[in-house]
Amino acid sequence: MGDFFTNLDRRWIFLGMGIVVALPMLLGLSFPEEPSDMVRDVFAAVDTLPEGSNILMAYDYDPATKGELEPMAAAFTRHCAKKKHKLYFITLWPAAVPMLRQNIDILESEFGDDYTYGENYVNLGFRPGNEGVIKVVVTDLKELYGNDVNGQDLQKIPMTRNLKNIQQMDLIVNVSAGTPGAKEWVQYAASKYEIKMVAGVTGVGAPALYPYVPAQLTGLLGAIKAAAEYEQTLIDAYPEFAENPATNEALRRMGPQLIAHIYIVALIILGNCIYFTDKRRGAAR
Amino acid sequence: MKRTVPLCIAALVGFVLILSEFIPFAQSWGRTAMIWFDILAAFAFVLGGANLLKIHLLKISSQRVGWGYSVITVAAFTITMVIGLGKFGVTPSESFPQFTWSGDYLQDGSGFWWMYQYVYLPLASTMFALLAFYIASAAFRAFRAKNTEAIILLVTAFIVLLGRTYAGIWLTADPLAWLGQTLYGDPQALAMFRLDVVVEMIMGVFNMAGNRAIMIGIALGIVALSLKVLLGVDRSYLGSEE
Amino acid sequence: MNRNQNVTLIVVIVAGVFLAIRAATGEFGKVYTRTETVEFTPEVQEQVGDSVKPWTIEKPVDRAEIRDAQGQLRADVHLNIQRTLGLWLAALGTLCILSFLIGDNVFYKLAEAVVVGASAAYAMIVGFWTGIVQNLFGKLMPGVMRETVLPGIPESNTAEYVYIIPLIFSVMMLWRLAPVGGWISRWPLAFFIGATAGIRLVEYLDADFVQQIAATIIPLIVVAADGSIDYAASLKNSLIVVSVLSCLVYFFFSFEHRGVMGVTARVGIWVLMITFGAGFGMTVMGRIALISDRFNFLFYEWLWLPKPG
Amino acid sequence: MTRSTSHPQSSRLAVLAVLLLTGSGPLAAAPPRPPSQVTVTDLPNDDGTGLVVRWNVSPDDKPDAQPRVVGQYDVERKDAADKNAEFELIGEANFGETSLEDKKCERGIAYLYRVIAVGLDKSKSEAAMAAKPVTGVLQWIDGTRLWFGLIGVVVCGAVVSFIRIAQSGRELKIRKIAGLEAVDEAVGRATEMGRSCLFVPGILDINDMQTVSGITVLSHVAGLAAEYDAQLEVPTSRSLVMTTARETVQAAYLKAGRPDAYNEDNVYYLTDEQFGYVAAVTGTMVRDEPAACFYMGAFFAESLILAETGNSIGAIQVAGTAMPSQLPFFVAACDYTLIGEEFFAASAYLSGEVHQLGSLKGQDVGKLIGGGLIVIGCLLATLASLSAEDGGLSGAVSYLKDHILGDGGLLP
Repeated sequence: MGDFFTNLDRRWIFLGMGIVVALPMLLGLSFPEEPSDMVRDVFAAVDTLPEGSNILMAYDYDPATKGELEPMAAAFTRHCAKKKHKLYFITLWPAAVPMLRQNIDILESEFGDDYTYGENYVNLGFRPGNEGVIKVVVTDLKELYGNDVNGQDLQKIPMTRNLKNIQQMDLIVNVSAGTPGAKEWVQYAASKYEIKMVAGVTGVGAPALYPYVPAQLTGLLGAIKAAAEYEQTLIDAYPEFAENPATNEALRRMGPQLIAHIYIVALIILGNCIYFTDKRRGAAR
Repeated sequence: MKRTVPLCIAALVGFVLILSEFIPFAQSWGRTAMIWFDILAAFAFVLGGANLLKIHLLKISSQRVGWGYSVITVAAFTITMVIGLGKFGVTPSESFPQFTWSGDYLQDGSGFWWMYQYVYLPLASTMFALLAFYIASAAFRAFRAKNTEAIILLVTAFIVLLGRTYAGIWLTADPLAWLGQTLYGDPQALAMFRLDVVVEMIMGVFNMAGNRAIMIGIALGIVALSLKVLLGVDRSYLGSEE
Repeated sequence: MNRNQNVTLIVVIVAGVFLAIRAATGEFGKVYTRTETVEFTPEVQEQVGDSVKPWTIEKPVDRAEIRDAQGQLRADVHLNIQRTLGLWLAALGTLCILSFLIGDNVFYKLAEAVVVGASAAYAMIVGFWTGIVQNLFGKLMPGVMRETVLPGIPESNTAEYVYIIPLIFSVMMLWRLAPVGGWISRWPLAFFIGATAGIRLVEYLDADFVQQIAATIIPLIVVAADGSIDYAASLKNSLIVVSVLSCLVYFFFSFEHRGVMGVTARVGIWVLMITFGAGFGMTVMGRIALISDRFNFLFYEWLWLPKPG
Repeated sequence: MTRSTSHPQSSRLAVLAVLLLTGSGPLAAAPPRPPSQVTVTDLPNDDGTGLVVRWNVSPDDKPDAQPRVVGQYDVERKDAADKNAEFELIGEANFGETSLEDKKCERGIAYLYRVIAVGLDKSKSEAAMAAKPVTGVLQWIDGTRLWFGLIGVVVCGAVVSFIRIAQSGRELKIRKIAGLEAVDEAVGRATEMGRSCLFVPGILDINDMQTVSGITVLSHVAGLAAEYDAQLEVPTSRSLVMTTARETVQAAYLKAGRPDAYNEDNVYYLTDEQFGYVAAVTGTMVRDEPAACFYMGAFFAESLILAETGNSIGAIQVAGTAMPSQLPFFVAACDYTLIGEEFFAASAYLSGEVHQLGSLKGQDVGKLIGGGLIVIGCLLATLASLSAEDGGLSGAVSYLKDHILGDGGLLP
């Protein structure tokens, strides 16, 4: 039993995996997306807010998960910017500081006319303390955030002058790769103070957050698929985004994704067939 | 001193924080405790770094197997630290041009940014990308439908894997519409069996329910554990020596 | 020569040939930037004076905008050596890590050693500038900080001496590294553990226990507005309630799984298996997205292959 | 504004009037009319630092007005006792909103508030003043949290009581855990085949609950191995875990009466690095081909690499972890898996430690309460949904959901 498995060099399987991802990518294989109800709910949460609402952009992800979450974060940023919301960027992950910058670059390069630093968006940056940070900023932001990333006093920035705490937010948009992240934002802020919140999370983290939807968490985007659907919804609602190739980053990745999923399913089925054939042969002997 | 004081500190701060949830007057105490907590958390990063340095320096000095790699680790650590502390390549903040040190430590184009962008980011993200390859090989060699439970698990996984891509729609949408049309005269009659719809059902009903039960269990576990820590029943965090 | 060496050799040759072809067919692996002068907007103009000269920063230029229609490098664009070196380092590092797939090797171990050191130092520096400098030093000695790294601190802020307590705790915590008296680090540790236990006890009980029960209280038979029974919603609600309860029974340790309890626990384990199946699928999906991202980097940022579509 | 401009001779005035009447947008220089009825009340259930300001919207603030006249409301306050105090802005509310919570008051100070409607062009209306100054009131107990506090006391009380009962020496029964039989069987089969057992205690340090539980299971496995005279290998990824594991295994061998069979070198430390560790462990697995592999502790992404290798050498694999993201892989690849709490329960069962057993029982009480509330709640909700009229049933359901399980306070 199992001879075949021990004998087959698994580097062949690795090579296969590399090919099924690389080829569709190089060939530009892509598929249409039909947004699910959950994605529509998340989209509506951002879209139905009146222009100029306060949104906390809590982006908690790092290089290890950027492949999954970067397109999602960018889609959220573009959508909020399109709706001219006031954006407060914040993170609980040290490695996410450059990720905030990346999203602010989107604001500056694509929405520069509508977005002035300090009036329409502010970068609060990172503070150590994990859920301890949420616990404080939800009642008193300036105890921990005396200044923004440029060292500017929050009291002197127009949009933060009268900001006492994040209960004043109309929505929390969280992109989360793990702990601390969406779960902690729900527990310590959204659920407790009844602040509306949507989250975009990794495939690994998504299933465990479903129990919070919809009472404690308005909606949830799980993995690259949901990001692609969100991008599609965004392009359908605002066709001008179709001209910007950066807007369909996740859509582009669904090509390799589909082929790779089929590859994995095929491997499991094939593996089981060989295993059970071997086993039967072993039993017959 | 060595055990009683820590037990008292833990109990005091823990109960103050619990009380601050029910007694408005204690709210500000709870907030102060959390602010101190956050400052300690910053020092935890320093402790983490220093610990790593200590372990690798010990490894180098005792010339244990693989000490050469420890030299690399120490070098990478030191270079990153010096560049970050010294704010190399950081220009002053635009609001305070007269203060040379006022710029953001992670400014685009600075030395620390360079270390992040070209060293930390590609290495860390590729490290995790390796997992996709391992999943492929495990798919072939490890995941066996050997009993009812495993069969349910794998079938659900297949449905999710296919239903969460266009394959789900492509495989089931048209056939089901045709079947619905033929059997009931309504192409939408069987739409609920479309893979993408089934996946939403699995995620929103069974997955949600299963995770909710797990969540309730974990919550009770955390409550019990926290209580034991605060009451001093569980002292494992104090270590076993002495 | 063993099999490992053969595989390595083949991979290296294929990669080398590919790189050579790529190099022969056009440029790649470079970073171009544009130099921009910073227009600073000082908060207090008088303090700045003439001694402060404007400085420049480098802005990356999109690949499509490097050259004009004639294929000539635009006048304001130039090759950025530092970032080009960085790009190559990043690409090599990526390949070093990927080489682990062929087998454990020196290059992988080198890259791993680098990432361990760099990531620890990175977190430490970020914690230092944000937590320690801004939230501790900024409160304890606002004057000194105002003159050096944090000029934004308002003049009205004075030293808050209560912050000496967390400072003492922090020193105690770092004392753990000292050869003697390491036990003192248990005090701040106890503070940390106690605070975590305190907030978790309340929030988990609220959000993950009470709120979850509240969310599960739903009618098993849903009556629509017109008085008819909504069968789909009723089925969904019933499935949710039965699933949650049966899983709870599975995780109930006071009774043996016999009779009704046994059957219910059996249903519970099936629901859990569906849950895990969903988790399995979603995890696989997530992992694959990570390779797409790395290939994206190698193909388009480094090798400058043409982007389809 | 009246139609007083109907003087035929003044055409310029007429044009102006038309502009004023039709163009209420940017052309209209007139500021919006002020809001009315500004009232200030204490914010309930706080520490006396919060007040709620309410007002009626300005007559110019109409939801369908295009373009909008009122952009926002500025809420200002001053210390009523201080003669020289000026009004200062404390918050802004969007158009259409009628209240604002000011949580930045000082306890004991009476504040006077006013609300100003601000046009889109930043023009300000006259200020609408509150009738009288108001002081925040400190509440000693947060009334909205009473039911929640009660639930907390019951759950915590159950845990403490069961720990006390266990300490008093009464035996607490825990159901048989099927996974433990699988452990016994696996060790037995390894002995039959004359091959070794491998035990991996996770990759976290000894301060993690799961590692501790893993070590408890290790003690059991070591006892069996000593009894059957099977060889047991324990590679660890933390030096402290190695130390603890050595003590545990040695004690188990001693208890089984086979101290001579204990070999310290079989419990060893490899490396802290996740992938380095897993590479070394799988190397050992391929070389030694253990017949039984146990993975008990906290695992991350390495779980599937371990399970895959174990499968390829045909070993019996038993896993136990509370890592939700790794459970699917263990369940799919191993012969038996202790899932989450089951793993902790197994550890409590094996160790017999009073506080582990006691809290397990206490948690069971919590689950019983939760399950009971769900059953009662769902029955009530179903009956309420079937009985058409709004009677006592729906009242009971909403009391259960909004008061007992919500923040509605004690009184309905």
